[in-house]
Amino acid sequence: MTAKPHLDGAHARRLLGQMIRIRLFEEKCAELYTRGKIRGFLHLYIGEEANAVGVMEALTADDSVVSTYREHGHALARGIAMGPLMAEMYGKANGTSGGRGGSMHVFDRATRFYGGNAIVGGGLPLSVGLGLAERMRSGRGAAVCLFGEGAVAEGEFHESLNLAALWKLPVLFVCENNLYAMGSAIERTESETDIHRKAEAYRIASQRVDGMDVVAVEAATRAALEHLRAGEGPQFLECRTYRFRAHSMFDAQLYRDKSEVERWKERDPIKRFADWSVAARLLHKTDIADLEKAAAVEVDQAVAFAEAGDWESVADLGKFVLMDKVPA
Amino acid sequence: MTAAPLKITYREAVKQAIREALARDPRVFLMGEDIGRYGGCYAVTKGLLQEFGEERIRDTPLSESAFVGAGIGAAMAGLRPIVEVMTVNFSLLALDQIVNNAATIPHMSGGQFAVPLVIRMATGAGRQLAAQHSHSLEGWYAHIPGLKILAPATLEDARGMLWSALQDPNPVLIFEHVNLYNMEGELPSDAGAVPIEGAALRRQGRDLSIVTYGASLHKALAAAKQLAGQGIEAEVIDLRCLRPLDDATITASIARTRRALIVDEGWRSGGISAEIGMRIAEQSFYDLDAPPMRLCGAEVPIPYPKHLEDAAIPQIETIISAATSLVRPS
Amino acid sequence: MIDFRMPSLGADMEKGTVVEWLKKPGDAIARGDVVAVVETQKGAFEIEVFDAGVLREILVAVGNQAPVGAVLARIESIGAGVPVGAEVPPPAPPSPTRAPPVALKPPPAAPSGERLRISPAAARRALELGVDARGLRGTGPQGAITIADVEGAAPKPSEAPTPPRRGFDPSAMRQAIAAAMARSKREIPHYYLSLPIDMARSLEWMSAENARRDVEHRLLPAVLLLKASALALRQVPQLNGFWIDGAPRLSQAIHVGWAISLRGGGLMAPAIRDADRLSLDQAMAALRDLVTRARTARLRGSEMMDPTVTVTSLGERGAESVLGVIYPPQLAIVGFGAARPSPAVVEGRFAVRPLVHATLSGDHRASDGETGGRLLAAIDRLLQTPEAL
Amino acid sequence: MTDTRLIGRLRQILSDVAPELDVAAIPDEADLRNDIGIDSMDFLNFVIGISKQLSVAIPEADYGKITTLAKCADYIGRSKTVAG
Repeated sequence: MTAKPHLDGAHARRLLGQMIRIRLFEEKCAELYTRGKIRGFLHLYIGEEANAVGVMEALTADDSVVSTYREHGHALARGIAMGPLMAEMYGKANGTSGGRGGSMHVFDRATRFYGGNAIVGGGLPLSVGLGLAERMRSGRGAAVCLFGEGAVAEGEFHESLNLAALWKLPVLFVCENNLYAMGSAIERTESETDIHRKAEAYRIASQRVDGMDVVAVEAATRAALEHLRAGEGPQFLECRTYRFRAHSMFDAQLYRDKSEVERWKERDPIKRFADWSVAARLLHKTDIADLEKAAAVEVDQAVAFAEAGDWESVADLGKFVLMDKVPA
Repeated sequence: MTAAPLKITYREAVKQAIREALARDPRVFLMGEDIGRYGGCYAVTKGLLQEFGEERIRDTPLSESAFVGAGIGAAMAGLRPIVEVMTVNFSLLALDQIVNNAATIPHMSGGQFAVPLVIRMATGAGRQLAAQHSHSLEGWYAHIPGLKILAPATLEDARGMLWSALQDPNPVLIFEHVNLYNMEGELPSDAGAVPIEGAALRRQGRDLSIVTYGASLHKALAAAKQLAGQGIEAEVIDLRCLRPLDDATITASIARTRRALIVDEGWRSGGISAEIGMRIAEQSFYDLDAPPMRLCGAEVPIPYPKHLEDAAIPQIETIISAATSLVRPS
Repeated sequence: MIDFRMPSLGADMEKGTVVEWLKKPGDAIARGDVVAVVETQKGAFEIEVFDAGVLREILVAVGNQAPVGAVLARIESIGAGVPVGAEVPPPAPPSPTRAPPVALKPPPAAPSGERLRISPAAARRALELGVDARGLRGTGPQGAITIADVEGAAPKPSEAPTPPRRGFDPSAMRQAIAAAMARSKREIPHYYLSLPIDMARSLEWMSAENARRDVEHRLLPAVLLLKASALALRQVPQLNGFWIDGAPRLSQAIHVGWAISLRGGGLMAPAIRDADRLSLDQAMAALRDLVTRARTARLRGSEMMDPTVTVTSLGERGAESVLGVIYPPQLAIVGFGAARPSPAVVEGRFAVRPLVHATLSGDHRASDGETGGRLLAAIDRLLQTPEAL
Repeated sequence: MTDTRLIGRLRQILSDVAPELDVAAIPDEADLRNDIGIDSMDFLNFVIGISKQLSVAIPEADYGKITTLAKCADYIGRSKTVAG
């Protein structure tokens, strides 16, 4: 395993800044949801920011990403602009998917972001296909597939890991294990709770990593990608993490104790990394305040962008049901 | 100028189409269960592995969801996969990928991603394969916006639809009826692509329009021939494409014949025949001189014994009887 | 959309109250359906529509009053037969040129409320062809009326409802005659009387008259027979009128239906109204006019329905006598055979005289032979003094 | 000698009286009453037509001399000669 990357101030500022952006964005989303600006299901990423930021920090532009319905953090960290992302939450025409998908279905061709997928496990086969395409065209890119531990119970998880391993495809499977599939604790759904061992059963190189530690996640991702780009086939990361908020907005959280949430909050990835960066003299406290301020401004601007957006014309309802051509 | 016709089977016509696609476009590859070393469950792909190699003729594990989904991903990434699902019944294991991904992503992504994928599968009854290998579920798929559903019934279409499907930016599902694979006929040696939209009038007549597709087309044509002996001239429409449906050809035919008989191996309740019937009611109401009639598969899982299987799906005799009762009641 | 208006059911009807709607919005409506019941000062009337379509909107609710002509509901028309937005046309009067040669009671209407089983295409075709589909026998699935059934019942293109120049449709006329004559023979107990009439005086008088007259004012023996018959009926009114609802209903007016046989086949008996009051010249003019118009099929419907009695004359070359069949619901038919020189006893001596056999067929329910005999005797008498006719 | 033009005029007059007849098909020698079915009323109208259009008044006593188109034409021709 490769050692932790040597961090400089800029790198630390970048990691912390991304996590803060995600945190503030999600908090704004929650607020906007209660105000009726955002509808549908809204799944917030608060508490899990280190995973998205750590993974995306290690990717290149050649890589492609397949995500889940809890993908705002993935999207922001991958580089999707906050304004179009917020507009997508609104369902506005200036959203990433023109408002068609909403919170659960963020797509972005420019960053090779192949969608938030709202079918648990549904994205895994896609990532196998993306990896297959890379392989068949001898590309350098990896297909990075993020999913929760709930997907591990799906047949598509096993089919996809098997096929990727069988064909030695460049797919990085990243399981964000936040311990709950909606309200079902992992002990209640999995006979083997040590997820990364399932990947080993398919002869896939697999690591378990602290998902509350952004540096650890980044380091693990870099290591996995190194093997992957060396032609060693698919890699697997299990990021142990926790979501601080409810599964979605209308969730009374009857399935877990408040004390458990409080315990995990002590390991808040943002506070933890911020404190560590200050202690390590990579950042000043003022830097953190600046990052928070910048993120808050960015969120306000994103809201303004979304508010200013138009609704897609109803006349275009049927547009893109069938495509006229394959986008270049 | 047409080249000399070749005697050829439907199976061989499909294979020629696949071979041509692989030869013409390096982005095309084939994957599915037992398509390589085994040669295909229905021997359609026999010999292709030797010709094109393992990279492009990919035997897959029995993981319909994974390899269909992989086809979707590869298509989104710019390749042109042909995915073979052994039978329509097995495609249900990939239903999530077909319906939730292939059919939705172009629209849901606001047109950012297309899914130029072709999925071929065998369908239909008639080979005593019983209830888990014999169903006609293409009508189900025709329910889904975002998909194109083809049902080649002739050698020309078996040979020509695939290339057009691969040129289409959308997911195209091709349903090959198992009873057609051995059908033999003549095809010009230079036969090529055919359009993948629009129904075809396979026979003209004045007394009723038989609307059908797939293997039932040939039963309908045989029935029409016998009906002609009784003075009943049936027009026979081969739908070719179940989605989008070619309403214009159907309504134009009914405007001439004023009677419609829909023949469909699929089940009646909620089936494609119901859809066609309703469109006829909507669009041809004032042209109708008799209620539209359906002849569908019996609403049972297709049974194994020959006599029961025969009784469960439309046959020439039942088509004749239905047509006669429509044109000459009492 | 077609406006369904409060109909005028009589000249004295000014308004009506809707007491029931038998159709509701969305219901399909066939021409002739009863859609509403309207209460007037004369009682409740079932109101039918004259359009096919779908009832879209009811504008006058049950219990509400509306003047004649007010829009009660809107009907969306189907097919091309009815111009959208057109006023509801009044029911077309029977085309005079299409009137049947005999007045027949209209066939009983199909019971309202019972839906017609007819294919949509046939319904549209019926609208186009103006065929009333009620009463047609359906040969389609479930006994439905099909296009073929409708087209089979439609007038042939050559008999399209343009006024035929060359006379009536012989087959339709034949059917009408058949129906009337069969009914007559089925219902009416005929009795027959016969009397040879010496026409010498009449014919002599007429020849002298005609010799004096210019061509256009010449008389024919027929007009003498007509006038004599009419005057005789004034004396024996029991034979002039109708048998209706089990009783004779005598007519004061004497409208003589004059039987005219058509060269193409067929027969009609249009009325010479008030024949007893016409002078011979007037009667002659009326007769000429009637025959001419009969030849060119330009009779009016009322002329067919007016006669209170029928007179038929075989003319100068026909049979000796005619035993006519009464035209229901009339009470009698008077017939005249051809005038022939015949042996006759005049003042106790044989002589050759032009004799006409006058006959009477009477409805025995309404009169007896004695009455009929009086009529023939009266005719005889009148023909002996032609100058008085 | 038969005057064909005159017979043509007579046919026209007959056609006005009996429009349902195909007068062109009536032979010159056909008996109008017995063969063609012209009744006394038609015949009177025919005579009236001749009177109006050809200015020949045929007395009732001479009706027996004009039983066919040919005879009628003959009669008219002769009466005109006499008159004129």
